[in-house]
Amino acid sequence: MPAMTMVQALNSALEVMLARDPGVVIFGEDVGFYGGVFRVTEGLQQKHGQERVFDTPIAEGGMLGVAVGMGAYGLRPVVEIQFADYIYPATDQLISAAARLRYRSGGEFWAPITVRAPCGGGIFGGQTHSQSVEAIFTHVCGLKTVIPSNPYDAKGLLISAIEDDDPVVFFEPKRLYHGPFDGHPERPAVPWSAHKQAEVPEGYFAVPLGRAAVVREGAAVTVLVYGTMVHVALAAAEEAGIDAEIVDLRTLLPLDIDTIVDSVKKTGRCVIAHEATRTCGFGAELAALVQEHCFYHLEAPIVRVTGWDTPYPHALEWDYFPGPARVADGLRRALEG
Amino acid sequence: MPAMTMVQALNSALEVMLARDPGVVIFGEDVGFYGGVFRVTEGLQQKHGQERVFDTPIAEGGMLGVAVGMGAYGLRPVVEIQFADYIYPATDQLISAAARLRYRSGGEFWAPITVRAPCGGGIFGGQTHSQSVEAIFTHVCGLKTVIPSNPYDAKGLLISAIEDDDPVVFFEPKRLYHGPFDGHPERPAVPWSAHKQAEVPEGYFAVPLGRAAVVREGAAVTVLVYGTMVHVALAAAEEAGIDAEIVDLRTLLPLDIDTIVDSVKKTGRCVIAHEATRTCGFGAELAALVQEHCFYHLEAPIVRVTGWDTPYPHALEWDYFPGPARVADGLRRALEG
Amino acid sequence: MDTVTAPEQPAPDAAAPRLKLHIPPHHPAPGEAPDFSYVPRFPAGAVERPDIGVPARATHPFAYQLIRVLDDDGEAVGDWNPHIDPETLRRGLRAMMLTRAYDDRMFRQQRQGKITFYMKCTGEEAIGVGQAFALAPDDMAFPYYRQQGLLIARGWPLLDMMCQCYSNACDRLKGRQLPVLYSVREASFFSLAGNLGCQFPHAVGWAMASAYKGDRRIAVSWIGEGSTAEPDFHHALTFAAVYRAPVVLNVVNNQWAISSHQEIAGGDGTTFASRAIGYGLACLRVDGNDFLAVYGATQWAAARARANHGATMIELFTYRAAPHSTSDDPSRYRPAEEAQSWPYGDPIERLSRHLIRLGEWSPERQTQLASELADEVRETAREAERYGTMETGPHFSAKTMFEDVFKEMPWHLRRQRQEMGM
Amino acid sequence: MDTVTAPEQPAPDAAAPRLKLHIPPHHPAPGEAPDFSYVPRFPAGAVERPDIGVPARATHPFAYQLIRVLDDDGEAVGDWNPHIDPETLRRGLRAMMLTRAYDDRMFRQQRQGKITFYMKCTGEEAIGVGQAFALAPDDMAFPYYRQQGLLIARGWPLLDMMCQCYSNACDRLKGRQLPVLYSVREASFFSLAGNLGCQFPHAVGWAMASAYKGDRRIAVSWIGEGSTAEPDFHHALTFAAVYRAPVVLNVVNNQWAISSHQEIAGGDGTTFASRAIGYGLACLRVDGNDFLAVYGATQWAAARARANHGATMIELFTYRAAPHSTSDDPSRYRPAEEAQSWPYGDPIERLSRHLIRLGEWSPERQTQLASELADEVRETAREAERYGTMETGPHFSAKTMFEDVFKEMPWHLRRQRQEMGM
Ligand SMILES: Cc1ncc(C[n+]2csc(CCOP(=O)(O)OP(=O)(O)O)c2C)c(N)n1
Ligand SMILES: Cc1ncc(C[n+]2csc(CCOP(=O)(O)OP(=O)(O)O)c2C)c(N)n1
Ligand SMILES: [Mg+2]
Ligand SMILES: [Mg+2]
Repeated sequence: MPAMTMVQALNSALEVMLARDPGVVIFGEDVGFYGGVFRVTEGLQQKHGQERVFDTPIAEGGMLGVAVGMGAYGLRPVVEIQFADYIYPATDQLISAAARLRYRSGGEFWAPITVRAPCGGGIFGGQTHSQSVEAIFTHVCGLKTVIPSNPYDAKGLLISAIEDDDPVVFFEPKRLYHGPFDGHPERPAVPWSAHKQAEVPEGYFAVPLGRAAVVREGAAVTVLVYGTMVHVALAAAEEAGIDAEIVDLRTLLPLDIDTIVDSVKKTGRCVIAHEATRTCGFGAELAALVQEHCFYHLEAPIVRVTGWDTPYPHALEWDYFPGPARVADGLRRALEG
Repeated sequence: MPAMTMVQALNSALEVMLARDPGVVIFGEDVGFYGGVFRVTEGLQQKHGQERVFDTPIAEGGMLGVAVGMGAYGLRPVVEIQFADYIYPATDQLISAAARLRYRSGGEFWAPITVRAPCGGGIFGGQTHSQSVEAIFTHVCGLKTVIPSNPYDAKGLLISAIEDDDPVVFFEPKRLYHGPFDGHPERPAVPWSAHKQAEVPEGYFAVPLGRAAVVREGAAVTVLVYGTMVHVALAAAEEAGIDAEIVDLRTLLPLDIDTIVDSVKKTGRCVIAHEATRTCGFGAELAALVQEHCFYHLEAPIVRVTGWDTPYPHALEWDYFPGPARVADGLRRALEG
Repeated sequence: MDTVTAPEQPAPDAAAPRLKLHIPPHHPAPGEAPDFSYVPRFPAGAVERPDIGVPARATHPFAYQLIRVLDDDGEAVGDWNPHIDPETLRRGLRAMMLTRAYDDRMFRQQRQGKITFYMKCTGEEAIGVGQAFALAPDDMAFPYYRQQGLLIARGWPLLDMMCQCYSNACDRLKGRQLPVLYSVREASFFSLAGNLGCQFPHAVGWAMASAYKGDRRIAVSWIGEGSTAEPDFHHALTFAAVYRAPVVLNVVNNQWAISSHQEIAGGDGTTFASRAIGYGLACLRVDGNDFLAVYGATQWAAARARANHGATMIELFTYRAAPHSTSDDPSRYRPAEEAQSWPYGDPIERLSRHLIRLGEWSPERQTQLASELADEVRETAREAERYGTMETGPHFSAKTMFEDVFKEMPWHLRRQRQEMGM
Repeated sequence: MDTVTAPEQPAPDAAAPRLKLHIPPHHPAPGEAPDFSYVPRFPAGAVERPDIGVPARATHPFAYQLIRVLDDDGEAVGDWNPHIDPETLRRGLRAMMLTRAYDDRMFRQQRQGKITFYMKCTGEEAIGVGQAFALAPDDMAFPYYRQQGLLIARGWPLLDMMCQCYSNACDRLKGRQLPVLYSVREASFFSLAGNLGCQFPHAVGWAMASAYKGDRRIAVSWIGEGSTAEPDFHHALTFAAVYRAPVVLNVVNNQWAISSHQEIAGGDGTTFASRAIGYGLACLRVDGNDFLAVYGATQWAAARARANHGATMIELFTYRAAPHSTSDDPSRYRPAEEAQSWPYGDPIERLSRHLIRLGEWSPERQTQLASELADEVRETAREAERYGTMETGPHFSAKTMFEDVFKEMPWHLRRQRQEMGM
């Protein structure tokens, strides 16, 4: 099996779906001739034609607006938002239209739309190219939210998202596009090729939505993470020499509660880590659920390690980013209790 | 002191601030000549002139956009969003501009804006006139979020919000506009006049942001609520005959953590109730904080009683609304543990 | 010269005028006399009808005129006369009258507490009905809440519409939606939203999809003049222009947005039809109370779209004779007599007068039909009430509340349903 | 007649053409020859200059023309010639050249890893500089990232701008913002945002406030042609029209939005200036590479706004000669020679030629000034680097990260700061 970067795996998923389903159309800013500022749609217009892969005006809300209409007709639009930070103009169409259409029409119409957006920091993008906004969408009934952490999942989950008949917001940790990132910017960048999850089948395959993956077994503490933080958590556990069980959520909504509960009941301790700001971040929901389901198994408070409740500062990126040291510290606090 | 309804108290706050500060301007859909669809701005244009209280085009994003510019000039805009359900078109300006301006300009510019919006259900408004969207905004660093539960607080908090030099999202539970509501739609509506918190000074006074109020003392369980749910929780405690301590949060961000922690440490049990959908609702953050701060005092899992994770259904409003029976049930679960 | 700045200008002359903020005045107020001096009296038959293939630019002068066919004597004049046979005209008249009768009845039902809310389109019936007649039945409609006439003119049963308003056991929307927010896929009528404007880009996207598939069906949407200030209006026009979408975009300018006059929406000194100009879209401006003009203009725009000449924006110039909704009280913000003094009359009276003039109709038949339709509606309402009213129920069972949030119900909704005891 | 539906129409003729989706083609591609056949050659001096008080409608024909003052021989011709003295012109030239030298240096600094990111305005210098010269220094500017010339022409020290780009210890924005996202209150230069378009309604709101206060300062904003598709463009125009805000709204049409040609933004068969028409706003369309035309048009629009005649939209027609940013690679999507073949030349060369023709300048002085400025910029950069570079630091201390989120730091931020160990 070929080794793919996350960019190549996403491109391959789009390629596969364009070939399988004539209803799939892909559009967004600079995704056509150019192939996207992160190259995820590279070559797709050349191969499948400009009617299927095309540039749009700079109007995220407009993209979602027309996507809802296309979905009502019977197409499967895949929309690229150039950066998750720029999804806000699309929130009204995403929430008021896409997420509510099936319900309000009594099931007559629905919105089989996938919204892709690069998220997270690590590239010195400053406060408007680094945001993690997943918690806004996980609060919205009618939306599914997915965040992959490696090429294999990225392709399999994106295929599932496109095939899903409900709207899916698909966030791509941009710091992982070209290699896994353990949260040590000072170390040389590692390519995906070395990584086992970079072996990705050329053809069609799906990773089902709603299923987490235990990426590291352990008995001492459960770590709930997704996206870039999966790699950071692995590094933190190694560096701290802590027998942590690390769960890659992959899909935030619908959430794989059983995998989470099984693990926490086993370890009795839980650390939640995400890059997004803390207050009302997805970690809040995870903490609430864990204590609801595992209260009598918990031996220590659930610890949240997150981005600070500030914008993502350009020059202070690594003071903001919840790196291995901070996660390891969280692990220790969870163990001490 | 005169008894005021919540609408009169809000109107009085606006009146007081228009008189005190020539920088205060009020605008929104139908707020001018007509006085607002809920009559909160009634008479203000007639008294203070159309340059200070005026109608806008139907463009929530535009209102916030011009408000940011006005704030940069030095005015204190007070914007009415006709229903909280229609705030989504304004999210980009609220989040990307208003909330981030002070930070990104190194403190050179800021956004002293108050955004008022009626929220919550109880008037058969269906899914687009009933939403409680506070958790989207409490996740955004740089925004403050306020939700009053009675006329006195409504006036005092709105005055504080307008005087605040940071953007404040001020949600008004529309079901409380004309009387307290204990969650029993089958009972005759009660006017505010009977209610002690309806005694509101005519003139200027402020209720500081960031301070909760213990509206009922008790030893058995702490109930964290805001807005309409304050009254529902009071009814539930009475009806279930449970010695609950009920905390009206009043301001969600900045949150009054000390009052919360003191109460939960005293009672050892906690119920959180809100009308908003559960997943990633503000209750998630409260649960996370409570277990972080009070883990060793908790004798039972923290219980969340909330709106269901569905749109607000028109005819099934009372099956959706987390009424006294559901809250009482939550109290019992918290006591049984 | 080693400086890069402009030389000091003289300080702005202290005598120079100070800036002044303009706020559109709210007038006439209740009690004052109606004032339609801002509405020019355009003659019928004055605007020429170009070929459907003309460049968009050729239609731009129409933005400042008004396409009218029925003159004050009820004569049909000019290029835009669609020359419809009398039988079709009578059907159109009947559909408009049925719409009005339906509105009157449901408005009263709300007053009687049988439904929670209602919105009439009184005075605007020629729009929904006339356009339904000019379009193909399977052209996809993305309306807003004031085009009930469209559904009626597509022959959709009043009974079904009423059950939605009653939120009863036969409500196809399962009690989930506010009354009047219909959704009827079989009638190519898209789910109505509470959020203003969002349907406009939906229509453009649907039209793009139809073109992508080499279909022959076009999309049509409606938006109120007040709602044109929303982003979705701008998005719809931009995308329609860039991709030459086969769509007809209607702006219903009924002068009011709840209590805000069209000036507040940016109608002062310009027209809503002219918003199309900057995007390079075709535009027409039409007397919305003139069944024949509405029909003719819609037919032109639909044919243009179907022939791959792209989108047309139509401003339908009319007047909201009804209160905004059952929650509204227009006596607080406008003169009571405004409706009667609207310069372009009432669409039903005008079509009726035209038919009478053609010798195809009579005042007697008019009165008789009106009472027939009132009876028909009353009967249908009685039948609908047998399936329940909002007040009495029965409604859909509470457990259906958790359905259709997603195609398959995820665990957390199943668990919440159990929590509710279902 | 007892039916309300239109009679069955004949099914759409099977021979009738199928719908077809139009996607604007991307051409010319890299390797192909530049093709500016879509750009008409407008002569200089052809557009008449009306009184600043004319009704907006009188300016609408300008949307389809191009205001030019400098002809191909460097002669200043026509009504729009602002007749600026040579000294001022030399200052303008110097400011444009300084802007270019600054851009070139900072672009290289990024390539050397001393800063993370940079954006040049090469070929567009006449806009920021020419407009700064035509405006009052305290007119409030709401620019986007390609108007660094404005800050330079307002005399703001390069040193301060560089420190922001280096995110060093003297960065007035404390290392928080991406390079070039300046904020300079003292220069009436509003905080730049990463989010496209959001500044446009800010300018309108500021202008409304200025008018509300009876001030004399106007607001001015800039937006890229690609960004006109965002809601904030529509909002700005709507509010500017309704409240007659004293604002100048500039659309910088530099033909490209990263890799998307202006057709994708909806420029095909229309102009961005014409977007103003539907709102009833005044509009001008100007050769953005012509310092005198930019100055003259801006002066007109500013005077109009100051005299309470309301807002003007100006389309500045230019070409983005630089890559979009240091992250961009134009060779992937456009012919390398496009910039040189832009029909309206280079703003610096054109103003220089004009001064030489006036006998107020010489090729020698031109070359000499260029190298002087390059030295000046290099020196300033050296000095700035003494306060640190992005690469080496020093930066603001980590604990400042928690400041300015709110005016007063709430407990949760204080606690997070402690958690970080500060
Ligand atoms: C996004 C949004 N903002 C505000 C409202 C509240 N609202 C409902 S109808 C209405 C007026 C609409 O006026 P117009 O578009 O002219 O349509 P008309 O009612 O006149 O037919 C308003 C402000 C809404 N439904 N959606
Ligand atoms: C809301 C938003 N969407 C997308 C982007 C990404 N982006 C940055 S610049 C740019 C192109 C802007 O083009 P234009 O408006 O023409 O300005 P120019 O760069 O040509 O001067 C895009 C798409 C953004 N910054 N903000
Ligand atoms: Mg209207
Ligand atoms: Mg551009």
